[in-house]
Amino acid sequence: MSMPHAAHEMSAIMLDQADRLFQQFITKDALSAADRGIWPDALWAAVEEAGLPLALVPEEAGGVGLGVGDAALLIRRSAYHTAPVPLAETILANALWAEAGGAPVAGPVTLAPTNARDTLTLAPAADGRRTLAGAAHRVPWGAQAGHALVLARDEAGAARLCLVPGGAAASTALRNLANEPRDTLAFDGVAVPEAMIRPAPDRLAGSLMAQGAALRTQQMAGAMERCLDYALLYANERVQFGRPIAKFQAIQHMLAIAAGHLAAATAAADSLIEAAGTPGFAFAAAIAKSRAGEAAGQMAAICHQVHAAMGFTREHPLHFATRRLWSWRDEFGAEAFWQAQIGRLVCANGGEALWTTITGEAAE
Amino acid sequence: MSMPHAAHEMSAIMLDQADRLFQQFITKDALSAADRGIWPDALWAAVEEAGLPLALVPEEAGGVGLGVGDAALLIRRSAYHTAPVPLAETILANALWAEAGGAPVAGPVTLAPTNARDTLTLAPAADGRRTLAGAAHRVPWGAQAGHALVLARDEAGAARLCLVPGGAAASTALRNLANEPRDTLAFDGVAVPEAMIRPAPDRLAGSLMAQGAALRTQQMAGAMERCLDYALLYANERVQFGRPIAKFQAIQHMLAIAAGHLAAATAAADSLIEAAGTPGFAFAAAIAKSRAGEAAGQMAAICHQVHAAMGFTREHPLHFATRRLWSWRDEFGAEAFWQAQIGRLVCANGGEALWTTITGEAAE
Amino acid sequence: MRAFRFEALRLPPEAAAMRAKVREFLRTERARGGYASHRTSWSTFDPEFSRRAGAAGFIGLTWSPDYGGHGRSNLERFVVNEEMLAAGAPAGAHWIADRQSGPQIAKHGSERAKRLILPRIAAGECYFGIGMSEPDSGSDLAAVRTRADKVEGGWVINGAKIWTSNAHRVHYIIALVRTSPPSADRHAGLSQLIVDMGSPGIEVRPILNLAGAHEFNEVFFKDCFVPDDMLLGEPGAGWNSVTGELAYERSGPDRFMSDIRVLVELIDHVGGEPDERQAVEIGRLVAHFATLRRMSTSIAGLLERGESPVTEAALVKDVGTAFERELPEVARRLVPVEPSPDDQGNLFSEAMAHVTLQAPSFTIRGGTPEILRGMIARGLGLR
Amino acid sequence: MRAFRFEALRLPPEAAAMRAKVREFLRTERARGGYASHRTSWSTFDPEFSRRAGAAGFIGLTWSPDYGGHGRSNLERFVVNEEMLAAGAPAGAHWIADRQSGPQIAKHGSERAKRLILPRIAAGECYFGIGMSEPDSGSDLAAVRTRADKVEGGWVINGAKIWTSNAHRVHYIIALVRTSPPSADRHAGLSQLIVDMGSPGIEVRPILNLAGAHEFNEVFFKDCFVPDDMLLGEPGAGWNSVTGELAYERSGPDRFMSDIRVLVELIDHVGGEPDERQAVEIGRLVAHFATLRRMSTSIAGLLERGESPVTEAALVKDVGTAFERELPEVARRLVPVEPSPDDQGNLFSEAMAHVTLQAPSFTIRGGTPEILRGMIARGLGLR
Repeated sequence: MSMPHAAHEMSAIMLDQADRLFQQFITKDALSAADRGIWPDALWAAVEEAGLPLALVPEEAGGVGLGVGDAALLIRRSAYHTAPVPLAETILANALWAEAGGAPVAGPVTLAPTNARDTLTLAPAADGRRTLAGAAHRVPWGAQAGHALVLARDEAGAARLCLVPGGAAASTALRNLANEPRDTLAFDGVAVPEAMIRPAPDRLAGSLMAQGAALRTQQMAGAMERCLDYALLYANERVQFGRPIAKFQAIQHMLAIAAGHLAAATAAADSLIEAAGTPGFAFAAAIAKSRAGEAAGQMAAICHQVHAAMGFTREHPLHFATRRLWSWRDEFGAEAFWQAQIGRLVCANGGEALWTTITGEAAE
Repeated sequence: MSMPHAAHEMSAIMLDQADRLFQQFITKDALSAADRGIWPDALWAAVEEAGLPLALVPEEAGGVGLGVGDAALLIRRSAYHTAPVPLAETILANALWAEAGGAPVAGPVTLAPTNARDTLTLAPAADGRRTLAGAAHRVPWGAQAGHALVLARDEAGAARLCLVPGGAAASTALRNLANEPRDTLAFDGVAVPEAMIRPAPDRLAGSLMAQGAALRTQQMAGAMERCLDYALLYANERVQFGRPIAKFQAIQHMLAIAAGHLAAATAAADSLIEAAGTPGFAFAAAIAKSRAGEAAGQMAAICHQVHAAMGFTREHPLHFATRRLWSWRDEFGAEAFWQAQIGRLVCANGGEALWTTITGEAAE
Repeated sequence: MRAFRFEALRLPPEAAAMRAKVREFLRTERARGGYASHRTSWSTFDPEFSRRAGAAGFIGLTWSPDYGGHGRSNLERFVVNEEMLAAGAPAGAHWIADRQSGPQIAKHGSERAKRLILPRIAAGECYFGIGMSEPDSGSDLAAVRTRADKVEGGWVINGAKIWTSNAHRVHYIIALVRTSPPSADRHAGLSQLIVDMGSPGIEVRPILNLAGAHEFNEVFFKDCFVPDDMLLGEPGAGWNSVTGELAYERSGPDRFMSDIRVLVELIDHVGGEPDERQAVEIGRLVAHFATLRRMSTSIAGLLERGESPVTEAALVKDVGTAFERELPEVARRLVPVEPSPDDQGNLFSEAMAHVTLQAPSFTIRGGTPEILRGMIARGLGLR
Repeated sequence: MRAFRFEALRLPPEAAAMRAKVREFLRTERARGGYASHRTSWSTFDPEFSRRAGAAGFIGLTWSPDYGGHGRSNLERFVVNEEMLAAGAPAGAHWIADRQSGPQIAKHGSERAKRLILPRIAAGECYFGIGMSEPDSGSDLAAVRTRADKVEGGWVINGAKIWTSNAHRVHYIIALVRTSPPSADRHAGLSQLIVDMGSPGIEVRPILNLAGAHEFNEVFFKDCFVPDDMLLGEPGAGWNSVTGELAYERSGPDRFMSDIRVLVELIDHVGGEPDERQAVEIGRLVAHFATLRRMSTSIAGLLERGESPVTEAALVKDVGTAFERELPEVARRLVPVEPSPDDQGNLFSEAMAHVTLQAPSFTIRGGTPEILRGMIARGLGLR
């Protein structure tokens, strides 16, 4: 990021504080409890106390007013610590709602829809309110979130954001592989007051997919870093055949390959920071989510192989990171979903246009 | 193969003799000359003298009457030695022609068409002869072979085999990556006497693709074995950082993986021996060609990596084997061609039928 | 190098008959709701199923009828195993006893051990675990420190084992123990003892796996007595029989069919008219699967003839594990899926959830890729 | 571990101007039939092209105008390089001199060497080769045995180098030689000398590559004299500058764009309406390519700021090589092709033929994967 030196310093302090907060509250017990479906009250209270959910809400709107880059790093750190809360979703929801002119709300906020198959619609107004129709699947903490920010089409086909209180939609519980709640919310007949409906920012282009993909990319970069840290630690400590396994060439090569995957995922995640707010964002998100998703699967596989049986236990915390990687790579569009979009675009443009697409000139 | 003990012995002797013949005549000079397009007269004369082209022609038809298994191993050995002659094609052509009732011919015989896009047709008879129409691409040694065995459709749509003398069709020279001739033959207007036209054996099901794929599978298994032999030899001889590179774990792992590919390709090639003449042959050929083709690419890559710069030279004979692997895997249908056929079949049959397809019960 | 040979195995008629018989049994099992294929596998522990399989004569096939066996060939046994795997049968309770422990006892056990144990295994009533790894040894089995001291009438074990599957619910484990002090020959002085899990001096502590399931255990021995006739073979010869045992278990179809139900569900999910991508990638998986099965059957034939194709067996395991690992990764590229353990009714999603969480274990059991590739390298003359 | 950082690099306006300029140059080159992209790459040796590139000001960009350079930033140089690669320009004659030898001379060379050589490199008239490997060393550069003995006014070289690209047609090579006997520190006593290939005592023997092309050579030195002022840096400090040089060359776009024309031809061959399989797989390749370019530009920014991201550079090379290797393998699965060097008019087939035969070299140059992964492992604290 090209940011003034002072801002860079401040961001380092803020990240450091967040890191300490995560470290303090995301204990193994807290993670295990969350795994059993228990909402981590203390963690969320501390997160809210630190203002993290309002990271991207401008200061004049009552938020923290972080830059996109800092917010991205914050989300990455929360994923490094495998924070079992919808912090990333809440940061994005609050930012979008504020951008649409709404006032930020307290508590966790989730997003819907989270995949390309679900479409929600908004019926014409009556009595100063409108009703939603349709169901959203795999909504993060759908039943537990205080609010859901819902993207719906109105009768004119325009995209609207609706802020719906938790509990308004009937929910069916489901979990992803990390036991994070991914509930189905049935919005049919849910009434929304006009004040809670705002035109969706143009930059969404009528979909939360690219924005959600960007969140998951940042999270994957963070969780991958954690996996590699675990594996490096284990390799240096575990002794086999008389020496630390880190000294075996096969282990070194596996971890070097894993480092390549982390580097690629990090570069992909970093690229989203500069693309934020530009016309090239959706394309950048497609590149980043698919590249990081592929890297995530490889990283999880290699780190489990290095940990052997130890990493296959509930006791070792590796799985908190790897189960999230296995889940996140599929959410908001798996690799193939985004790759197909990239492929169709570059094929439509022809071979000679590839290079300007890569340099970012074509999208601008 | 379940063959009587005595036959097994005989076959070992025969293969041993063929091995010695190949070793004697396929010198590096001979390979280099063939690479420059020079036909290896001495080698072919010896091959013919030993009766190898008639391996699969029954003794009563003037042939050698080998079993399918022995012929497969013979072809594998010829490929191990990277014999720069169309021996495999000639063995198959003579066998098919004999099966169709024709008399075997001397000299190299090639096959056409060799891919799924070319279709040749046979016009109705006039003056006791018929004329061919259509072009065949990538015909092995198309311009140099003494004859071409051509599969063509007659006016009734029936598949016929035609034995056409070399030079009858106009040829355009082309080479594959191993510099083996792969000529285009334009058959339009080529006249064929009725005596040289015979109904194609039913088991071909109107195509040479599966038979050709089986040849290339045997050849790939042979050439892969050669690659691995070169790599093992090199790894044990080449010293780096004070010890043979064979002692490095990374090299050992690469070669172990290569051995897995050879094992798979060999198993695939062996499976064609028992499938010969059964209704499951085309399916077995699809499995074998695609599996061996994938293994061939991996084997070539690993062996080049082990040989490093040395293997990238013209001087080291590794490339005679690897350039053939890169060519053969694409000929008579690359992996994707056959995999698509397998995939469509198993999907049409549904998941529960997969297992009986694998055990061979579905095809019988 | 001598090329590998994977000669055709023409299964004898009695194997075909056995195949029909086991299929009928499994059909009945599924019809009665005995199990759901997409959720179970050969590591699913289900004593009820095992008892019925034993009663139907599918366990201990190759052993002598004198010991409750059925005197059948290895090839019939092979057919029963692969049919169980193809059907996703929950054979985990008896699997180790049938595949590994029973054959060891039949070969190296005392007369009393054979009479006492083998008939109960064959009946599907007696289950085994493996006590090889230790906290500080892992892949390095020669580093075993659990020791058995000779006493009047038997041995007294002290030490600990780890990663013992099902130790909390099996009747016996076969423990690799040190019966004489470490010497220059790292592999000398090891022995195998059949330990009755009901003996005093044993404590079992669960190790939950990453999916939260209880499969593994730590097993602690404190002055645990094992009678003389529960020693397998000669004292000190344990290393050879352990490595033989590993070789034997490596080429079996359980080494590449653990998650084959994912392929079945994938095919059904895709339906009869796959797009080009689905056709090509499914075709590729089928080609790999068919070839592995071919390799495995060939080795079964070699074993039946008494040969011992150690390198080939390691190759099957190494290539097979790569296939098992790759299968769910390919599947998720062909069909969008967010696997969930709760996704009732979506068989593909459920199967993917189950397999994604199990996949890390595929490379562990039966020797890590490092160990296997080292063995293959030795077979290739590189070390 | 400190996470890797690949911060955004916003190219400065002068880099955009440079991009426009080099594109215009390359467009003109192609229009005049100067080269055919699908058949050429940065390893294609074409002195005519290099002279025109030099005349147009695209060589020696970062060097001082005092030595014929253009005083531009590393980022402008980066842009010129990537545009050359994207266009498949035949830049092989001047590539090594511009990327590697020139910068070394500018940094460590004597005043006379700089005045004599740099302006000619910048003019596209003077080419370089690399004399590092020896028949018995290969990746193990510290095992160098070619020796240079001090004599009046210079050094006398005896020994042999191997794998020197273009030794038969370059003007100089920079040779790594031993200037004092081997000692406990394997890396001590090595020096780099600029050797004029016109000097007496040099014999060049061709090594044809597997495609039959003459690129590599063996170079034999017999009492070959090199004047004092052709020594780079201090005597005995050669190891450090060599390893620095390798780090520098590792992160460049030539490490993942060697065969990028295959992707271009593939896209054109597939056409505007790809099937699902083609769209997904081409999309995947593009995602990899875009990410590698991002990594490479970030590192260019770090280098411009004077940092030395050795591990990150090795990662770019390792990930980049994997991409280069995989690209033609994926391409052939999407479009049936039997690559042939003679397949005139079928650009995809020709490009595939060229690249398939070149691919084995991708892992060799700039450090084998073994060496690179060892370096990365060191960066990760594993050794």
